[in-house]
Amino acid sequence: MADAEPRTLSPLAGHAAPVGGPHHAGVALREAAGLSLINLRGDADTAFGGHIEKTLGVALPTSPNTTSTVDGVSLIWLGPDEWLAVCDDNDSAALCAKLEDATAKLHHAVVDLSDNYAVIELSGRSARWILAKGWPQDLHPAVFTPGQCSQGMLAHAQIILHCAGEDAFRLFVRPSFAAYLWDWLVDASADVGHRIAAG
Amino acid sequence: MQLIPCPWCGPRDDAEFHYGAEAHVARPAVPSERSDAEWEAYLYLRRNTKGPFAERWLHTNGCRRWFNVIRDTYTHEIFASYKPGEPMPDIDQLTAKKDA
Amino acid sequence: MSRQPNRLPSGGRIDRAMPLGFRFDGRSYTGYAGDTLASALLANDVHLVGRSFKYHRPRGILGLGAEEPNALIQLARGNRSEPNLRATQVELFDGLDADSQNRWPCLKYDVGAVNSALHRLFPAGFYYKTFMWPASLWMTYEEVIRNAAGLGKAPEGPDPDRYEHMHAHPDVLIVGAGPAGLAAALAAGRTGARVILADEQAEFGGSLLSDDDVFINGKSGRDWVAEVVAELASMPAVTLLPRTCVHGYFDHNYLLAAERVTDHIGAVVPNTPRQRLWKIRARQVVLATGTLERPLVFRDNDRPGVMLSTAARGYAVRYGVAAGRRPLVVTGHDDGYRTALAYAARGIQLAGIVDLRPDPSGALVDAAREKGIDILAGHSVAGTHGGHRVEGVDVAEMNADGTGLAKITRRIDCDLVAMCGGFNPTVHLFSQSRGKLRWDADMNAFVPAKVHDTTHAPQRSVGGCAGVMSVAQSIKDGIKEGLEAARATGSTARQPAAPAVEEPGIGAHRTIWVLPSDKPVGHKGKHFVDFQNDVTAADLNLAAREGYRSIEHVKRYTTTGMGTDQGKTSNVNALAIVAATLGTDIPAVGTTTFRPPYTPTTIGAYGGRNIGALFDPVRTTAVDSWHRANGAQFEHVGQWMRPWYYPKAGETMRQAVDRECLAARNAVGILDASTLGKIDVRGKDAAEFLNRVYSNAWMKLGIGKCRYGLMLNDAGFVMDDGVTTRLADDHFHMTTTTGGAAGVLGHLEEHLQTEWPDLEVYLTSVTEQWSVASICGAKCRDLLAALCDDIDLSNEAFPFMAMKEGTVAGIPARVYRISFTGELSFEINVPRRYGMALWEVLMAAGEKHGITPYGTEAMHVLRAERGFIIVGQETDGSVTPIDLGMDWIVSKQKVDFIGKRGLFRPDLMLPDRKQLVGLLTEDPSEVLPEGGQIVEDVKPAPPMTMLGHVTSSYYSVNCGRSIAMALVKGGHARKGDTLSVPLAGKTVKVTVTDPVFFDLEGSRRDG
Amino acid sequence: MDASAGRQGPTTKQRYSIFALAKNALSYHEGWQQAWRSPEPKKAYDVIIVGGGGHGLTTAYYLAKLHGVRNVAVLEKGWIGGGNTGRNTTIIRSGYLWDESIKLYEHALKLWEGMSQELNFNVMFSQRGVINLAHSEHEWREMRRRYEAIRLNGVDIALVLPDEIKKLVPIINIDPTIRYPVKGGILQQRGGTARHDAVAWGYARAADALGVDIIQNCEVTGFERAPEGQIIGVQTTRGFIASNKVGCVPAGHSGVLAEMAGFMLPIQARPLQALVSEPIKPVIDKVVMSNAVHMYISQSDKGELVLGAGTDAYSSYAQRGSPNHPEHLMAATVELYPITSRLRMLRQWGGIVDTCPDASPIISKTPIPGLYFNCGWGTGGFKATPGSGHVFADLIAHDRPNALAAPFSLDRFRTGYLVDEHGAAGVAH
Repeated sequence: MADAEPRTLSPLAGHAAPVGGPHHAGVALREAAGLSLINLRGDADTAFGGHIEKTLGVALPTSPNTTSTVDGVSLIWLGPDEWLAVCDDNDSAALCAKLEDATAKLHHAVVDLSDNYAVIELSGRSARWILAKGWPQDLHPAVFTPGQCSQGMLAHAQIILHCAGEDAFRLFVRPSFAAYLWDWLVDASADVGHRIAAG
Repeated sequence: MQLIPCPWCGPRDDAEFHYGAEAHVARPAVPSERSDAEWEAYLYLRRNTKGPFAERWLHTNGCRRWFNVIRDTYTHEIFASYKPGEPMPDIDQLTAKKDA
Repeated sequence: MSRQPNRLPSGGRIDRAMPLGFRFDGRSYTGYAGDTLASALLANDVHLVGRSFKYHRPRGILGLGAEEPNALIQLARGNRSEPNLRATQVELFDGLDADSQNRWPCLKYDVGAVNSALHRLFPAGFYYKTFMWPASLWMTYEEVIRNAAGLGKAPEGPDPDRYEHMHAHPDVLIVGAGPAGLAAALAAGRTGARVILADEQAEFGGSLLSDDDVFINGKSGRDWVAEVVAELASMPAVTLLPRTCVHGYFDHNYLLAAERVTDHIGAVVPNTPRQRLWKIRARQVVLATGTLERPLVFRDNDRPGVMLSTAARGYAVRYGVAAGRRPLVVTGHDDGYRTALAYAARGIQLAGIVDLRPDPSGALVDAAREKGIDILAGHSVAGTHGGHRVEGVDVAEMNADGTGLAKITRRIDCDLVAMCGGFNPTVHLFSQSRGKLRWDADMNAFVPAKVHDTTHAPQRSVGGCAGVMSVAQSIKDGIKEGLEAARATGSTARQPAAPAVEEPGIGAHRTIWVLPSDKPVGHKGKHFVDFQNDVTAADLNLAAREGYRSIEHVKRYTTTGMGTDQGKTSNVNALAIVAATLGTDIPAVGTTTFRPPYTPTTIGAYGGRNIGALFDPVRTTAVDSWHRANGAQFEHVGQWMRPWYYPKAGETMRQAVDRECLAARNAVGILDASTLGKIDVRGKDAAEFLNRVYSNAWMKLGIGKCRYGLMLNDAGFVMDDGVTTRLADDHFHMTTTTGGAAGVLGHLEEHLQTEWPDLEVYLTSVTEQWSVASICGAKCRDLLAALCDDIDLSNEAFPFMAMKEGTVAGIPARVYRISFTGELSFEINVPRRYGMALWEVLMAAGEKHGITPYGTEAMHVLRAERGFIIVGQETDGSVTPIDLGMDWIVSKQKVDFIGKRGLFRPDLMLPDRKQLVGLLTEDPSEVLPEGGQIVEDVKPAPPMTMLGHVTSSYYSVNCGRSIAMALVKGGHARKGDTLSVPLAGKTVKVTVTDPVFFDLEGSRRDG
Repeated sequence: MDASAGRQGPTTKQRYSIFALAKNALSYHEGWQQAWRSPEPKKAYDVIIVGGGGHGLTTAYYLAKLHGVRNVAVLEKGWIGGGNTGRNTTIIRSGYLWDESIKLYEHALKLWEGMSQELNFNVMFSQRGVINLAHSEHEWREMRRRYEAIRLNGVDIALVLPDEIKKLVPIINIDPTIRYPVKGGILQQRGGTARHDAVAWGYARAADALGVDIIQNCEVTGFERAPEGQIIGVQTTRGFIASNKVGCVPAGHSGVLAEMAGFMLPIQARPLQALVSEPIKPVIDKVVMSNAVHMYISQSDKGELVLGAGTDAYSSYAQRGSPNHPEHLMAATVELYPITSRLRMLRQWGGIVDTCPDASPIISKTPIPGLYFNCGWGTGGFKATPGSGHVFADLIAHDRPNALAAPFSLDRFRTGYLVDEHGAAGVAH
């Protein structure tokens, strides 16, 4: 029997290193570990949305490729009946249970995917520039604005891209692609320089 | 690179999609009652229209939804995009409006 | 240091304060910043720069830019060497080192020139008529042909440079920064629209850089360019891309452009790509790609020193280089006079102007006369003299219709022939976008007629590429169309005023496609049409005569237009000559298709960073670093990297796999099974859904119970398999094969969304949520028991094909009692973050039980010992469950499931289909090669009738012998038979058996 | 010239040879005959072949040569050889997986071996050898299966390991640590390339000499049938032409023609793209194909590297594809052949290929008596050219498939006996 709390490793543990880099770097990279990520399926035309909002305190975004965020909880639109809840709180099991309870009476799926994604935060004045090296969709600041999200291929990795701020992005990627994506981002930063922030 | 209009996500590069060939080919309700020739038709026989064509696309790298598109397979003009379950628009009407 | 004998004392857009040293064919020269290699060579009086493809004729510089067919050079050496670059496009840098190509031993004395002497034997298409006898010698002939062809040389090793990609989404993309493009950019830019202005040249300005007789708002054209560029550069929404060739125009306004970022520097700039491939999705496109001048076709028009008129002018005006000291202009067009006047203005005496027109008139003609230039009206050039440089031409007055000479020829000495055969709008991109062209009989050229798709690919052509030859009109049109393009994207602004332009007026021109001479075409000398590929007017005539009538046939038969210039100077001349031979008009012969790229584009630029480590992602599991640290050899399975086996020091693969296989049965084996696909199936119809997608029954599966399922496609063939577990009444956890995961999810979603939208089922991929350690073997229950106190692991409480939730070493886990080895086995699923911790704790706790990590190879052996199939190995898309002997998993009760109807097609019910059996070799140590073919009758030599093939074959240490699985025609009825596997060099006899070799009763799964 | 060409009957062709070249040189090459006539269509023919590509022209040639059917017209809507014949990457091999395919393609390969001499037209068939690479254990296993199947069919094939491959193809990267390392391959030395246009021209010239009318710029717009269903002719842009036997060989457009005739085919029309580099001095002697990275490469006699990949995944008749395909192809090329990075793409193009669900062709009678189809060759049609025409001529002449053609009849989609060649077709369809 192990008495100590079992060791956990984030998808990029040991890879998102070394922390540091020049301050004038065009971008900063960071692995955001320990978030609760919960996939939600349901019919937005029913009471589903209301239940989710009551539970999470965030309205379900129904416009494609938008998100809503309140106090550390974001809901990311993934499809007409699919969302990803992203919470800073790392007790995903408890959150899932609450969501299950709230939606129990409706056709729904609440699936804990906290380990099914690696999350990379990319920020800095050159963030859009280096993303545009591999992202075919329009990243112009007037077009892809804070609060928007989109899914697609960044180079050879399928990601969810969440514009979290003017020059700040969250990239959600399957853990098995995370090392590739990280390496790609570092490589793409060659001309602007990068800095790695602590996870 | 064509822009395929996903009814939800809007126009995106065709590379984001998976192609599903002819639209509105339903799987027979009671397959055991279908003859070998009918089953062959369901499995393999598809229209190959050169011109405006109702076809299926899947937004693989986006919202993962199947939908239908009226696209000219020769000119690559796109006339309509609609969700599964919605009726097929009148192709003649669509293309006529364009010509007018 | 040389002294640049042809450099004019002043003028040109070169920086005389910045001399640059360079080498050509080993000799050192000096040029200036702002030169191209071509202008610098001409400044140094180097006219002979290459040899032609077929005849190895001496060739000089014909053009000024992308159209150049002759002056192809090899730049640099070693891994940075680059063949076939046009000297006219290579910007000079200090230390540039270039060589001529396609000559041996040297440019001046080229042995290949013997071809020129034998030229009569090499008409168009001569290959097709000879080298056929004896047949056995063709490969020898071909070797000679191959070595003779090919222009420059590939670099010697991998490219040390970096290439990048960039996506852009401008409102308006403007291609070409001549007067029309600049005006369009200015108009669009002032609206605030997002604008990209790209030009293939280093400097914006287009023709205005080469003309000294155009004045805009009272200033020189070049000053206007500078002003416009400065204003554009100040606009934040405008991106200026010089040195960027927009070379591909694809569907829906998707264009590709290649930016040469550092090529002109000639040195490596750290962290900077050498080239950048722009992928541009533009809402509106304005094409302002200008024109390309046509050469004239006359006898021996290929001597070094014979040059396009605008090129000769460009060298003088833009680069301050006299391309000749005694130039002769040959023209049917007023524009040729501008070249003559440009040289005259620089104090160079003209040898004369040969004008095809009998009665030239107009301001330019008057100006030339004023300068005292000799004008030979209604004359033809009947031939040229010279060797490595043109020395003179024969001229004579033509008859009235220009088909023959009216008088005998006389010679005029000259060292430069500047020829102007008119202008072709550069319609390449327009045509690539599938726009329709129209033959303009006034201009004698193809011009844009109809945009292909104004809804999805709205575009406009302005300036020269639209057939507009005047600068004033080009700027006017540029402003109008640039503004309209921007407005179409929603920007609003007023139209800027057009500037006042003074430029020479251009009168009517005369086009003669082949200048007449004293002998018929083909009888004396050569009238070159395609300079690079050595295609002459006689070759074109021959092709037409032999029945190659479509222009595509002519092109392919003669190779005209197939060189690295893709016919920029030759295509229209060739069309016209073929039309004349066939007695038809040019549009009837057709125009050839313009295909991307507009100019050759570096392959590495397309590769970008998607090479090497970034070529394709390698997917790894949470335990990957442990596998690496412990010496695993890996196998690629789809994109995944899976441990294949873990050799200890000195072990062969076979020894390692034997050790792993023994341990997995007799002690404890541990496998990283995380890569299996996992799908969460949720909803009240989940069981019904599974019932439809699997061949067996699912409605009655108990909660917490697992079931193996086979998934078929609707043709009846096996597509995937896996174990699915019921977590709740409306909730299942499905697993798929590693390679099939994405395909299965797609297959299921397709049916849910398009066939059965009424079913209440949601599917969510959870493949990577879970890290899976699969432990098996005699001691695995003891091992797990030591780490898990909240699950009763006894057979009674936790039977085979059940799942329990609990904790393992304090980690929340789902434990599945399922087995792919036939051994007692637990698959422990934990959230991925705990994957490594679980693995390490199992390894530590298992040490006393002899825990042994095993890889995919041992897994394959272990499952084969028990006769379990692997989809994709025992199946190949043509195999049914019945073929596999798995009738038991095909429900007879269910009315329908995906694949059921397919199974009842005639060929799927035949008794002698290929069926899965076991094979045992006579010699137990003999391991059949997988893929070995099975025959009944061994013949002394192939061909032999084959019954099937070995799908899996291993040495099984647990069985103490080799085992194999095979698909054999009518195999189920052949059990006990002896068949043969004929291999190269020997034949192995095998006995057909059941495909189960170990633990025949299946008792070991309960421990 | 045009007017007389229509009336002029087939003539004995001038022999092509070095001596003929020398002789004609004396008369400035003005004495060469037309390679084939441009006749006006007659009112009726014994057989009409729809489609003047390689397969259609060979069909007509073998009908005339082997079956005595000389009253044949080949109707081509554009110019002969202008479809996939002139747009492919010219690879020839017979190393497929299933016996049925190996036999058919080997039949073709044998015809290739004597083609230049038979036609008196040098098609530059160059048996420089074709290598198929395996890049994973799984692929290597599949390749060994193919190797054994090809070998036991009596067809030349050799297994080659990475260091042997490196010797044969010095520019290949066999570093075992790359993403798709070369695990091994199979070499068919008799495989190679040919000059694609010459195949169309050579067969056109030879068929013309046997009396076949090759009619260009003549598009079929409809099929005419007798009340009882039998085909009686075709409507064309140049009027009605009668025949009781019509063979359709319309690569790319087979689905369209079938619909015109009133039935559907198990076919999808897909763009297939290819590209060439600028010509360089010889760097690669073999043809090398790689399924895993979706690329194949050879070097033409002119020195161009010829690169191909799989089809685009959507239906199109536009003879163009998405630029992301060539992009991936070039990345793969740099990955496997690093010296190509600084070379430059000269030209890219697209064709339309008919793809079948099993990546095998259709050589078959149809629901309409007298109407025959030869299509569905996907990315592999060029290599089959002479064999395809040979067996199709036999089918049309006898109204029943011979043993080589029988497995490729339309019936298989109903009965379920598919000849699944996805693995061996070279690239993904």
